[in-house]
Amino acid sequence: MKRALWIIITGIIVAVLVVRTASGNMESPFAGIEGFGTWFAALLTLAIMSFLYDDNPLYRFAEHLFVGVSAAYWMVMGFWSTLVPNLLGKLWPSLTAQLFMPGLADTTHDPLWFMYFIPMAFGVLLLLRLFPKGGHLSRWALAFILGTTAGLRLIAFLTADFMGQIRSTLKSVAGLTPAVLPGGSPSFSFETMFWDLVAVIAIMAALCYFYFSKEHKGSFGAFSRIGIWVLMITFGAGFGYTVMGRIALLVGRIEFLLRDWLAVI
Amino acid sequence: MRRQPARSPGCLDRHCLPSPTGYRSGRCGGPAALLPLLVLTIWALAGAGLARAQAGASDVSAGDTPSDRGESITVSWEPAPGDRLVDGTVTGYRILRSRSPEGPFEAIGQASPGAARYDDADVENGIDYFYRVETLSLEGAVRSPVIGPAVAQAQWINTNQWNVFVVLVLLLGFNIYYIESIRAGQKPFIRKIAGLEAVNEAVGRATEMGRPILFVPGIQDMNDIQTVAGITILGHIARTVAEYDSQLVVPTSRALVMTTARETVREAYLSVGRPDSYDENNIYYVTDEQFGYVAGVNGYMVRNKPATCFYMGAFFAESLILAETSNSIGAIQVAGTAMPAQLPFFVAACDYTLIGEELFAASAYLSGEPKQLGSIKGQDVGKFLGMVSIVLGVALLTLASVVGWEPLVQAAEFVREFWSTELA
Amino acid sequence: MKRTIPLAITAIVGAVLVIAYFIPHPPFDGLREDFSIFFDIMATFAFILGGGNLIKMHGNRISRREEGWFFSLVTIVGFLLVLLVGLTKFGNPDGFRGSSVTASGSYFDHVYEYIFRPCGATMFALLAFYVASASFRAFRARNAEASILLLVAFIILLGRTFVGALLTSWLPDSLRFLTIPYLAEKIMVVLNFAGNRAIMIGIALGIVSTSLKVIIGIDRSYLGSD
Amino acid sequence: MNRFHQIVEFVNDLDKRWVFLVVGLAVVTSTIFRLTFPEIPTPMVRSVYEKVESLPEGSRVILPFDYDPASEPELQPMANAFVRLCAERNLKMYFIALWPLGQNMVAGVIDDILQTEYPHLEYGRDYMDFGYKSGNEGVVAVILTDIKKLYTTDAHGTAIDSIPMMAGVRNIRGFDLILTVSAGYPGLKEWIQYAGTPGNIPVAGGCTAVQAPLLYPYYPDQLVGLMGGIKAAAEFEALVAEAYPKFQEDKDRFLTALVRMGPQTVTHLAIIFFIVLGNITFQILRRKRQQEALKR
Repeated sequence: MKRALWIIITGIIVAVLVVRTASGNMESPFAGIEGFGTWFAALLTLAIMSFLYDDNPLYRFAEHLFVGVSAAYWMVMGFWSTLVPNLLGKLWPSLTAQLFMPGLADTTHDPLWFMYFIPMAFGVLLLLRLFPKGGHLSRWALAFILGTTAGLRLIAFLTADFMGQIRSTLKSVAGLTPAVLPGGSPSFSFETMFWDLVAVIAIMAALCYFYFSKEHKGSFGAFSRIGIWVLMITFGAGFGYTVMGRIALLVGRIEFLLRDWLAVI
Repeated sequence: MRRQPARSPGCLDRHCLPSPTGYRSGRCGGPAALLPLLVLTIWALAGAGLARAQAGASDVSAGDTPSDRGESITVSWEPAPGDRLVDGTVTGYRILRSRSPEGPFEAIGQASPGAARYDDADVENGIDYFYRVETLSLEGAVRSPVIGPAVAQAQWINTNQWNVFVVLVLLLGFNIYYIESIRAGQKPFIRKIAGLEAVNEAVGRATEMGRPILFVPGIQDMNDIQTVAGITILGHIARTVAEYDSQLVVPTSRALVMTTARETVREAYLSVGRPDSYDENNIYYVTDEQFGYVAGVNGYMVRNKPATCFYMGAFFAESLILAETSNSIGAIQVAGTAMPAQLPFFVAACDYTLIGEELFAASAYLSGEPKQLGSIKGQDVGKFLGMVSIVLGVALLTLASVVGWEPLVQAAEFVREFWSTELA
Repeated sequence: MKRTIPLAITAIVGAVLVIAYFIPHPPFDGLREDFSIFFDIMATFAFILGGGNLIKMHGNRISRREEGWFFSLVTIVGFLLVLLVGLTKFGNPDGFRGSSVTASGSYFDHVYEYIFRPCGATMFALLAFYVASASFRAFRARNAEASILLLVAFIILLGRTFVGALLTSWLPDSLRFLTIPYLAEKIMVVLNFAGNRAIMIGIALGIVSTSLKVIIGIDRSYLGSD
Repeated sequence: MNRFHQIVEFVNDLDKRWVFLVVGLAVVTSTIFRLTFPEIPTPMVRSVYEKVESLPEGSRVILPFDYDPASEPELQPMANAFVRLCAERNLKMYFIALWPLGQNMVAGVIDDILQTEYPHLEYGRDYMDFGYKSGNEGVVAVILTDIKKLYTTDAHGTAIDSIPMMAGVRNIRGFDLILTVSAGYPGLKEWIQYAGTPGNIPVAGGCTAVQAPLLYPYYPDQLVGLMGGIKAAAEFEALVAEAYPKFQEDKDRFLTALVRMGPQTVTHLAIIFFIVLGNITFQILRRKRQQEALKR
């Protein structure tokens, strides 16, 4: 029964598509690479959307195709945009220009070009794990990567996020807006003062929630409870605010199907 | 937002403009005391009319830009009298440069009205340069005398970043102090973290149900500390899983994460004496593409129905796709991420969420090494430092804006400058 | 010994990169940028491990005729074809050496346009459905915290539609602070900002501590065993 | 267990797929039928509209277009709506740009709107374009006192003195409104600081949704009204369409922001409906459970 229903629905859809295509209302899948591509893209779109109902062979096909294609896509991009210009181009510029990039104007070495043997050496070490005895050497590569990550992120987050965010919090909460003209007197607004004060208290409370080495009891516990509420407000607001952008994405896909493929709008 | 050309980023935009909404900075060479002076000048000139405004920039100087790799010379000047907010006549300053004092001078750049400084970043180290500043105004252009020679050179220490250095030393010092004190036998108190307690429970549940455990280490590479923290938590989960002898599956979005996760999990199985149960095929690479990865993980979830899903690491928009799919198969979900934008979705859709800093605390807590707890204590001291600064700074700034007493204003400004990190 | 060298590598690299932040003099001035590039290069090497693993895993499924082996075939064929087309710049308008691999009109570009992009965009668009189902399920007044989450999300959602303004438009101007648009704005600008700021400060401290542990060799689970 | 509670129970644990179906239908139908909704203008948007409406015919309005193609999707609808309303009201429009690419945006509205939809309006008599000048807020400060010191020609190279609508105009002090579309620095804030407040000229305008909060403090003292992002543009379009019904005929052309808000609004309402529904069933079931617990 269920199966018959599906067959009927599919049949109707196919019939409509055939009629619309035959009558020239929408592009034929055999009209060159663009026509075929649009049809293929539309069917992939529908296949992925069908996952909302349940897993099915169509989704499974789209998923496996997407995984294979995208893995290769990023590898190709990695080769052409990182390996060629940033490794081969630094170590052997003239050879790289000859082989891959005739556009490479400057075929001389950078002053510190030999540094690029470092990532190459570690890259090769990394691959040694493919051999039974090379496993522990590939850990040298991981050690290098972890050191790089730690060294870069430590400073980046210390300056931009820790110090930067504290710096942005440091504002007068007197509710005074400085005069526009030099010499004028500032204007006071209770509303501004109120909300500026709320902001500072909210930050302090939320920071207290993240305090780990003190038991959240008594007045400290009460304050950190306010911190939880601040976090909940933050999350509720973040959730609610993001919805609009997500719907816009869906509208984009629907418009693709209805306009570029079916040509009904 | 657009960055204005030919201005040193950060400094001029924020401080040196005679902005009506801000104080002038001490660091950029324009002490706060100049503001009243400027106001006075404007008052004085207002009556004098435009004839006086013919004068150009004064006190022009040029010298090596400090605390840099060289290849830059800073030209600074006192703005012309006609350079003011209301009824200003100055339209900008043109910087002229030559290799010899006699010229010829060529224009190398322009600064906006209100600017008092220009960084010439098109110079070579160790060569003499000479400068003139041409004040452009509605009344015509006025050139300053020749200034120079100025020579650019590289410095070994960036003194502009002294405050970053102080904060760094403080934070690292406290971290190491507490790590060492635990090594010496002290036991720190660490409050309950809800998501943490859930980890073992969730592993146990999967074992009871005889279904696999899915661990998603985020979609970022090993160059993100969140991934590192996630992998440390994976190590703990793998130890528990190995003890219970259940199945742990880790699909990764990056090859390096796969490699690191394999090392970590193998080590975990070894440490509980079950190296034979370890199967590296359960830790596999899917694809680097964000949504391709999600498609693959979603497929795994609906087909293999894991009883427990962990998400520990850096997540983007895929967070909710994963969480909703895994909810539909009835899995218990524990998430942990330091991506502020994705926390709302994990909090809404998962059973437990490690919020931001809790992820790092959890990774220290679950590592199984007591001395790692010292870093949690170190984090807390950092927070304390920040909170004290906020209270102190806000109080000072508020008082200063109400009272306007000069030493107070300067003290407040110092606190704010201390936390500023933009490279001058 | 097997652990000492990797620990030393991590410590030296990490410490040098931290110190390099304070040294503007060459060669330290560009070191942090250089090492970011080094990471990218090594990640590209790792692609060989990832791609090899992908082929091995799906190849096994095919050779063992496991359930769904046909789909594994789809993955492998897609993977190898795109790799071939991309690395050889097959069908590029200006040939192998002439143009960028993504030149429009190339086969690689077609793959992007007709497979990669629609699949990615549709996966992304599924979120529109999932935010709805998650809202339905999660925003319930179970306790104080959940009620706040619910209430705030509700106000913000309302504030994004005309209904929000409509509901409270009858309020006099003196009660403006109770209107939904006003509340929505203050929640976003004041409280959401404040909460995120606290979260970011905490995260930064967590990252500083974790990085330090990696550099001094306390956090080393990745190193495996001897 | 009566039938009512069975239904409540069913709705409470409603299969996600029903939710998906409702969302899908909402987006598809509102996209196909180009649904629009009566946006209720917020006070800040309404005061922008009312300010423009209140200007007598022939008033001088300066329209700084300080944005570029990157923010076009968000800002173009409101720029178009501003220009249409000014054209309908027969106001004299003076376009200017502080961003290099801003003058392309100006050229765009002149081509697409003024010359196409209002062919009776004449360049130089009803509207003109100063074009782009570098100098950021410096430009603003200068034209507050003397336009001709900076601009000897318009964007097309025509001498300022030979442009009819520049006759008798020395600076922008005498202008009736500054109506900006702004995506950052320099932009709305600079127009307030360097022209609006010192010159006592009313300033109104729009900016991206992200920036709006930074500009709120200027309202209402130094800023007549402020419009943030596409939602405010939709509200503005609703006001304009109400006063000039002819705009309702071709929604895709005249009411772009409203049309874009259509699927957004429907889906938001659907989500709100589900949240309310979920809480009602949740409370009913909770009460029932409490009662059962009492009985025991």
